[in-house]
Amino acid sequence: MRLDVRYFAWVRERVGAPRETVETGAPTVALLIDELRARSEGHAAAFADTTALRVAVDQALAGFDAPLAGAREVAFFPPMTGG
Amino acid sequence: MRLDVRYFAWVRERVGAPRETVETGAPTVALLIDELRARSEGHAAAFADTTALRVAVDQALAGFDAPLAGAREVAFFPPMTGG
Amino acid sequence: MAADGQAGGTAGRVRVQPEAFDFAAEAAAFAAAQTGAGAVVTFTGIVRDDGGDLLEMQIEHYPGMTEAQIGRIAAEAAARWRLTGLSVIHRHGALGPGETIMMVATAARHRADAFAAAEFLMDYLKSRAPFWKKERRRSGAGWVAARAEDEAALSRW
Amino acid sequence: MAADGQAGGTAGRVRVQPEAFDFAAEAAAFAAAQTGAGAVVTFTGIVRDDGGDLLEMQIEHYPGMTEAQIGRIAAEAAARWRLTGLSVIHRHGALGPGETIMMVATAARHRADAFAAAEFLMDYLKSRAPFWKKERRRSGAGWVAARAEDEAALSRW
Repeated sequence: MRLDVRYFAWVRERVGAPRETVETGAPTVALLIDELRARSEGHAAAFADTTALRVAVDQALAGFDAPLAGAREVAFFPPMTGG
Repeated sequence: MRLDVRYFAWVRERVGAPRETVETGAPTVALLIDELRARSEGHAAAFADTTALRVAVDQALAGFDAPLAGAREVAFFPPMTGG
Repeated sequence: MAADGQAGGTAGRVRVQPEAFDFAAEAAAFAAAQTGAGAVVTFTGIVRDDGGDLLEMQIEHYPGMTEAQIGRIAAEAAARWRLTGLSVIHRHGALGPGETIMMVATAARHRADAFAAAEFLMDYLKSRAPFWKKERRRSGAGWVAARAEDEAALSRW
Repeated sequence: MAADGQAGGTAGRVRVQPEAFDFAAEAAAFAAAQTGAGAVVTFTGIVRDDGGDLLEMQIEHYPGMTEAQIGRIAAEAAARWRLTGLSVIHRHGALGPGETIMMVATAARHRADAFAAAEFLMDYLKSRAPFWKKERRRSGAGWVAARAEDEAALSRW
């Protein structure tokens, strides 16, 4: 499965890129994170504390246990500060 | 004691005047009302149901038991509908 | 502007007037006058036309007491919440459908204070400021009755 | 106006854009577009200058998801309260102290609906719309942390 993975705010800064395409068989967001962590020191730093992270699957907020079957885009970011 | 008595909204319409000056010795608002009621049929209609009325003494909201000693102006009106 | 009554100071600006006012211009001037505000809330009351039934709304008030009473309400709001400013404008006289009756504006560092103060001001202006509305409708004329829920709203403060 | 995203319909108008906007003009246009409204509430968020310490605020967002997510929040507000209309405008990009970040406007027959919907929209925009703020200050740069009370505010709805 080919996934478009996007990063925002300090997650983007730690990873060092706003997006990347990954080839993965991870069935859930949590297992995708385990794969991403191994990509670089920056990724490891970005995913060091997942309680500080929020996730969107195909542009809708999702949990870490969300399935990835059929998904095209997954995004990771800190808690939002709109308004 | 000379009091300026003022009426607003439907109280004014029933009394038939926006204000009048009365000479009274009434020690409280409630006893002033008893005197005003006797002035005319219009007054009697205006004061028929005092639960529908609100009172201000010297331009501050007051209760029916408020003392009138030293007061210069008493006003009667229905519940307010501002905003 | 020949305002009937105007009051400034720490509790904010209060105006009671028969003239129409430009809500947008007032809101912009209010926001521009704030220092340190992160949040501005405005409330505007408009004469509902009720599908063409309403012809005119006449707002009677108690000159002198109106300004004093709104001033007390504004001072209470300024004491309860951390505001950088507040403003109240309320018209009296004859208004047509769609016309702006009044507005309240509040500003604060944080939105919770600005929202709470605006709602407090509106609840008290509704039931504790000496205004009375008479409606002239195609179906007849009559004084607007106070609503039980408006009186009940005061109990939350 | 070269808005990035725009959406209309019964849930209201949503705009996400880098351009500055005139809060007062938007509020006036919103109010003028209402039918049957007796109450209009606006909320405006402003970049606080914090005594000159703040130099610039950069607002990052998630194009596409931002519009979709605000649309969901607006639809929820439209379903929960009796509104005649609602509007959300939110900027992204670089903003200076005193600039308007965003505004929400709601209109309803009665003030309680307009106030509740505006507060609901603000609470959800704060914590559920994909925006992130980075501040550049004299004392250094950093991402604005989400506040625990903003997350807690959601539980009241």
